[in-house]
Amino acid sequence: MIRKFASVVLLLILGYAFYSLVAGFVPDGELNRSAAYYAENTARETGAQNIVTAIIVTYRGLDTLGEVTVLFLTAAIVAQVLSHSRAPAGTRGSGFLPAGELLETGTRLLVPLILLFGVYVFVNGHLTPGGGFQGGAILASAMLLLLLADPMRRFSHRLIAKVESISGLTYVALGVMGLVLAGGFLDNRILPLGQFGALFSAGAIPLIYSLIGLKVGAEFSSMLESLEETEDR
Amino acid sequence: MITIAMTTGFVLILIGLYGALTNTNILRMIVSFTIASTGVNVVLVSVGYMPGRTAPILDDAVPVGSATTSIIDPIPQALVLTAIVIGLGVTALMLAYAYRLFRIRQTLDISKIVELKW
Amino acid sequence: MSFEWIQIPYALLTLLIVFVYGVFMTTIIRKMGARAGGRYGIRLYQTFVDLAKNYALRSHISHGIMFYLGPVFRLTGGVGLILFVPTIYGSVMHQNFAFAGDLVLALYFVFFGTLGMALGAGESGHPYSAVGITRGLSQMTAAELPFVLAVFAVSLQYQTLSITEIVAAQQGGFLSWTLFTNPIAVVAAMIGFLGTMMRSPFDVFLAPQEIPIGPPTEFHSAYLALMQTNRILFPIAKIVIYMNLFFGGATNWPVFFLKVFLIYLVSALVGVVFPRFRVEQSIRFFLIWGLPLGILSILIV
Amino acid sequence: MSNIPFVMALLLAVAMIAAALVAVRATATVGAVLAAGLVSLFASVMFLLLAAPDVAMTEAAIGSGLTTFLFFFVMGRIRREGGGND
Amino acid sequence: MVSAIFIIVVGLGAAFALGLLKDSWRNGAFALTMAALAVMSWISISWLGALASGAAQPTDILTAGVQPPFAINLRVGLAEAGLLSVITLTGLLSALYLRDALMQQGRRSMAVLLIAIMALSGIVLTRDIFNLFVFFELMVISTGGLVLLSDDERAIGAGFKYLVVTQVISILLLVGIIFTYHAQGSLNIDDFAAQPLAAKGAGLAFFLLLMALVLELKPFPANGWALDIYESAHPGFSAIFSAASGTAAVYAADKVLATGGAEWLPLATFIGLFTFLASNILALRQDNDRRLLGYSSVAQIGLVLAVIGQRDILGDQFLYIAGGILIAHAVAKAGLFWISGVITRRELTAWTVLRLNPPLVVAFATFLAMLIGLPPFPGFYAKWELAHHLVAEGRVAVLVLILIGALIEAGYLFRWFGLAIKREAPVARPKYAPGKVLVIYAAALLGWYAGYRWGALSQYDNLLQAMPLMVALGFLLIEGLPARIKNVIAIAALCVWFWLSYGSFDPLQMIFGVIFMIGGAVIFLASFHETGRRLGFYPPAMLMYAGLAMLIVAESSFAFFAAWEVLTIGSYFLILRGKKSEPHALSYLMFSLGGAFAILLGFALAAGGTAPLAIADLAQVTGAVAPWVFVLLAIGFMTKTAAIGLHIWLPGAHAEAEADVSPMVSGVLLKAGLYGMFLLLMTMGRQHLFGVDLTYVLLWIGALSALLGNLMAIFQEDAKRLLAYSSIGQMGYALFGLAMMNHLGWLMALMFVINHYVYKSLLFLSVGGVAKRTGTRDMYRMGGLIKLMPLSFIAVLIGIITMSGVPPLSGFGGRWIFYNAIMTADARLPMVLVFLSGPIAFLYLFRLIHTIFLGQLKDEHRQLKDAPFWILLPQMIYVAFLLGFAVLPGMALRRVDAYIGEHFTEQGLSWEGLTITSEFGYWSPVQIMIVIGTIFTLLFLLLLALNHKAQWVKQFNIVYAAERPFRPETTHFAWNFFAPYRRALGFLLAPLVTRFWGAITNALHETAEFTRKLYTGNGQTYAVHVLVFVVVLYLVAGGIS
Repeated sequence: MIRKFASVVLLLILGYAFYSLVAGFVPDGELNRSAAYYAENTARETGAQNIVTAIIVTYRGLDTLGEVTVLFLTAAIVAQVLSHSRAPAGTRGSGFLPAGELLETGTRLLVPLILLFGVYVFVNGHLTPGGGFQGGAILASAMLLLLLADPMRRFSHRLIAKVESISGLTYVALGVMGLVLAGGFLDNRILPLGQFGALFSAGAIPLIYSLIGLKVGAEFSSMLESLEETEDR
Repeated sequence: MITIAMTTGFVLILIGLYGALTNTNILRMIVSFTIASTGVNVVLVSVGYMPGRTAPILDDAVPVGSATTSIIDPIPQALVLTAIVIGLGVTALMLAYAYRLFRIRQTLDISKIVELKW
Repeated sequence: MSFEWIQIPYALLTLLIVFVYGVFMTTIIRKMGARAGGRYGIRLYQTFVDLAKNYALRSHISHGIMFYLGPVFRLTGGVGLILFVPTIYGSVMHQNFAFAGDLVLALYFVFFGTLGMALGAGESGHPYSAVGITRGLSQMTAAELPFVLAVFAVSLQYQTLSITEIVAAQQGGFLSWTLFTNPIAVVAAMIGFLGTMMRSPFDVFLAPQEIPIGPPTEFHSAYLALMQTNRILFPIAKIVIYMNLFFGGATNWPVFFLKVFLIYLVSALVGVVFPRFRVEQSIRFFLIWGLPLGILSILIV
Repeated sequence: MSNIPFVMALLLAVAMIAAALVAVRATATVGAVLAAGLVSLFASVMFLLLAAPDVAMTEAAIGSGLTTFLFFFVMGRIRREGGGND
Repeated sequence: MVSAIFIIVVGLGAAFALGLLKDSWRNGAFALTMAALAVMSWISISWLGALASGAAQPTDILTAGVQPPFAINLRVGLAEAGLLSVITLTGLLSALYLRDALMQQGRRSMAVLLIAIMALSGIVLTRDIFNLFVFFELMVISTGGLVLLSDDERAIGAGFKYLVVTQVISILLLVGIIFTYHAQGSLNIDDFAAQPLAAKGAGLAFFLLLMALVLELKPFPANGWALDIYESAHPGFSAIFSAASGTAAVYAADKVLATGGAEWLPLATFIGLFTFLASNILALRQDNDRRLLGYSSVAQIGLVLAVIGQRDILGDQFLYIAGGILIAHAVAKAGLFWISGVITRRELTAWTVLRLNPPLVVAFATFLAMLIGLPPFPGFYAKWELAHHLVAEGRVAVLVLILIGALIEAGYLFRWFGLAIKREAPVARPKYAPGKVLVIYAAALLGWYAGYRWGALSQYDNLLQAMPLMVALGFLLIEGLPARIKNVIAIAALCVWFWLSYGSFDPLQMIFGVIFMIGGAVIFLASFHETGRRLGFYPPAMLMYAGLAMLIVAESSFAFFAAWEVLTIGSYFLILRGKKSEPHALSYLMFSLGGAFAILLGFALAAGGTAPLAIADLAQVTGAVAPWVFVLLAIGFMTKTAAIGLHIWLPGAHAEAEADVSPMVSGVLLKAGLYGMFLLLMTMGRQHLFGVDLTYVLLWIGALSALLGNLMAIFQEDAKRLLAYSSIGQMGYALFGLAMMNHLGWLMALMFVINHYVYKSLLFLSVGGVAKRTGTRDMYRMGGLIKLMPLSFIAVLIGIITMSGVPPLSGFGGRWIFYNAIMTADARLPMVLVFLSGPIAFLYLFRLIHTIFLGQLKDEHRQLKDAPFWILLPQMIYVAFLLGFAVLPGMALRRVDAYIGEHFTEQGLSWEGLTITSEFGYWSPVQIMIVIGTIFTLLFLLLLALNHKAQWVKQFNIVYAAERPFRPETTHFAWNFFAPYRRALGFLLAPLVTRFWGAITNALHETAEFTRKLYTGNGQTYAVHVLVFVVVLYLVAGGIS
């Protein structure tokens, strides 16, 4: 009870601080200098239509590399945590959504479509909304569906791990290539920028985003799988 | 609009924190934290929003030349993307921990996990 | 001042005079004490007889080297004290070896005999010696305090540490004695004096005959003789210091005899009047009465 | 500026806060998780309104989708191992 | 030069590549991990080297080929390179250390470790605030993973609490970041500095940002989670968590703080100091080693934060100071955690097992010394510079708080060391994994190397190039030799050093030099009686002598202070060797360090911030600050001389030390304090504070020390304790003499310096020898030893005659000068106290000789022999010296007399022929000796003539006058020897001082006990603490807008 009261008081004061943030907030009338720079130069420098993508993959590529690493880490640790504590034998599957005939059939039909959609999302990341993360998540949802449909199903951890590692390594390697061939680490101009608006344009951005997509998909999958499966291998 | 979004974001943060501070069930704490981080994301995006402008995508509607005057700030969006993914990572990790804790202690009550103290 | 060989016979002469006078003094005081108690007292030459007897006795007993040397230390202390202090002011004959040191030497040399004695008695191994020693040392150190303070007050007063110069400063009528120029110091010193004279009421450690606890009990024959000799010399030596510091010193032997006698009498009188103190009582006595006076005397100089 | 987005935003805000309160105060954990997912879903709509389609997609896919499933998987494991109580 | 971004590339690449390996190829995976870490370390170190030597310039690393702030950029400067080296090396060594755990858990955990180190490097490198957040999250998550390496299941709970708290932190951080961004239009940290944030209404945003970063530093009280991790995580990881994570987080806070402008610095200072003090106090109550280390880590980081809070005044020295503290902390803490990993049990006493492996003890001591900032480690130089800067800018309060905290820290750390050294050790030597031990040694060596570098960087002489210190440390290398060979070398070293340096000494230095070096060598003669290897004796002993040697030649305040600390540490280790000396050594160290800090403060005040200050320039200190300088320095020196009030360490320390150590720490070491007092009074003279003449106060202190020291001595049953208390009294005399501020007073003090060295060494050696033979130091358990130990008896006899000042030995000379000196002094009351103490000294001295050597022999002692030859030899040398010095005091004192005459106008003594004359009296030692000798001989011959047939008779053959003792044991009257005195004066002995210091210690402990209840162990409560911390600071800062 005291804790609740104390929490309320604390949060009220914090809320006051937040309130003063909101109250003092004046929306920018025009883009600040960083944003303006991106608005003006993204197209020229990276050849990407989607400025957010350009920022994520190139200008703030280091963030994104870190982000991917976060997922990599989480996947590794979750696997680690759960491999420590295997569930008692015979109690497997989530037990939440009992798989039915319909689900299984639907799954067979849907999974290829979903995978394809995911790939589409990250390949077009530099042109349209969406990209590696969203695409990766979509890939993982295919995996999720498979898991739900057949909890007993085994996936190749090796495969997932390989996809994860190879895409990660390639990502890092591309970054280094930027350092060597172009202006700096993760510079996308190691490949020609191509024609603005085309699929194969914007230098290495589609490539990198695809790698991210694969990697994120693999990581999500491995995470889901670790949580779902009770035994490794 | 911005004010609504931002206020909502902050309220979500406060609600989330309140939940995290008062629910003793570990899973519930994690749930509360996801709410709080959703709130953070809302705040972040709303900071970047500028009334009357469009998304920062240079398609046919927004030619490169007029981008400066017609799109909103893309940076917060980029940041939020990162934040969301990281949030998921942390949530997954906490869930894994929660499960491990449960396996060891057979409880999800955080107030009972106090063997380390002082 | 420097040393000349002639001083040795002179010093021996002084010593002899003091010794003979001391014997008589001891006897007289004892006799007075007896009379005051309604007894007849000893004969005049009794002390001589006792001494001679003890010197003549032979002993085969020793408890070890310190036991053997204890009386020697003791008497060295007594004799040395006499010889380091000028006996008769202005007399070349009776200057003794005062040039070797000054008042400070006299103050500290007092401990020499005490230390040796205590060591000797300690080696005897008798527990009662140890008891006597601790009592004696405790009381003596407490009694020394007012004395030392008073002495220092005097040396501050005269701005010198040389006994001869202090005596010189008191010449010219008895009003220039310290007794009158600095009475508080004298009172303090006299309180200390009572304590160091090893007489009643401050003689519990000495083992007077009825309490068989104390160093002298352990010693016998020639050992005892040496100690008795010291008992005769030492009070005189102390009184000489008092006389020099507080009572104008003595310019010739008659004055010397008179003053020493009178000062000695003080302690005898007190001894007759007061019952014997326990040691912690006497420590408190010195600390409560002697010490503040001593401090006062130093402060007001 | 038209009023429609504004009203929508207001409605969304109310819905989100309500869902969040449910998530925090609900008695059943399952409900809480679902409510949290709902908050996320509403948020992604809000992001659309805020002209952030990328964020909206991500929030929908990751925030409300994957996260919710992660919760269910873990809760499932816990339930099976005897921690049925919420 | 390889770009620093490859630290990140290699770390990540290797982590990803690990996924390609088969899970069963663990050796390969481990090799890959190590290789990656090695490359990362190599890159960092090569940058550090290049930047430090000037071969490279600070470099910005661009990403995406775009200039900042539009793309993320990284920066390598000197600070970054240094911290990167710390981080990557910690990672490398910890990985080696964690080998077993990593191999067991497989490649995933190795990847996590790699990413952790990569993330920490990223935190250091990045100049982008959001990138910082990303790296922070990576750090958090990898921490969550590495916590799992622990065998301790509680670590899971700790990890979860950590995650809960970091969630709160990231919320604050993100909110802070976005609003900062909104105000700045940039995420680049360097842009912030260009435009102060508060001016743009972003104060609150910056506040939240700062709070989030500060919370990562685990500030008190929002740090329960960190402590739980420290306690339960694998020590190999805790090393990273403390050394590397702490370092990175501090740097992040510093980076951001640097942009915020000076108005944020007080906040950082406050948080830092509060954390430093509170955590150190809390650590007092810890008995779990890792949790204790955790508190210490938190405290140290708090200290660094406080230093960061001073960056506005530290200028160029900021890196040197903060870096010094940070690196010392990192190396030491990593090392300590690594050591804790080879120890199986968690209570502090379990560290006794280290004793079976002496090099580990050396490493342990090294780490502790680094933590506390003792010379010659970086923290020492940093502390020195920091003190001067703070004082220069008038931030004395900050400095005082820092010093108090450091003192408390030293308290619990060295208490721990004491436990480890003194408590009962297991018999069986445990098997240590060689890899782990190697890592620990590597850390220790790095620590020494860092010390060397910092010394080289300092504007002073490098302490690690100081000859005496090198020699002392050299003894560590020859510890394997037999004790006797080392002893020869030690004596030779002292003599050679004296021979090399005496030419430049002035008479004062000469006297102290002879006592320190030659005197030390003579005491070392006694050490020849020890056989075997005597591990752990020579290095500390020589360290102490090295400190003393450096002390007398010190010309600047820095050299003096360094020497002071060196001799303090050496003597502490030396004292600690005694059987039961654990608590006493600790209290010695506490008082000494407290004193040293007072000295530091004093010097800093005197220098006014412009170190170095020549000692001679103390004379130029004037104005309001001068008396305070005087007071501080005097307190510092008086802790060493154990003046009353600061004395409670001395009796135990001196009494419990070994037979040949007691004379070293008593006869020799105490003089260091007097030397300091000499210098102080010589340069600063009389100072007045609030109208009181401070030398007058000293006079009182000296007199009280003399009286009470002596009074306490007479009631001791323990012979060495008695001597120890007597030292207090003796030092009181010397202090009194000095404080008189006249020629003769100083001469007397010098006389005491010489005499006290000789007779106290002599007595401690004799008593030590006796105690060695009898197996007890209680006097009442001895008795009658004169026949069995005649030489010891003679030594004690001569010693006590000298000490009590009874003519004709040289002690009398001291008294004589004393009386002459006070003739001109105007302070009469304290003088009286000194008078009182004289006879009392006589009492305890008599007791010493009487109870040990006289009286009846105990049955169990009937077979004893005299003390060992080597213990007797120096005693006989002292006896010979005392006799010689008694006759010819002029041989030492004449030159000094003339030297002192340069400082005082009044006349000294005249030394004509064999007579010494002052304006008040005269003293002729030779004549006194002859007269007394003659009388004594004559009387002795007389007695011989009368009683020449006396033979030794057993004591029990005496006829008891009243009774015959029933049991011989009961007849030795020695217990409570001066009972009447106690009854009369006992009230003076109420242990007020002990109670006072005891009350302070208790209060601290109670505070700790009470406060640590804050840490309930509940993760939710910890989250509340975090919020409380933020909210309270928000309110304190007055609701920043």
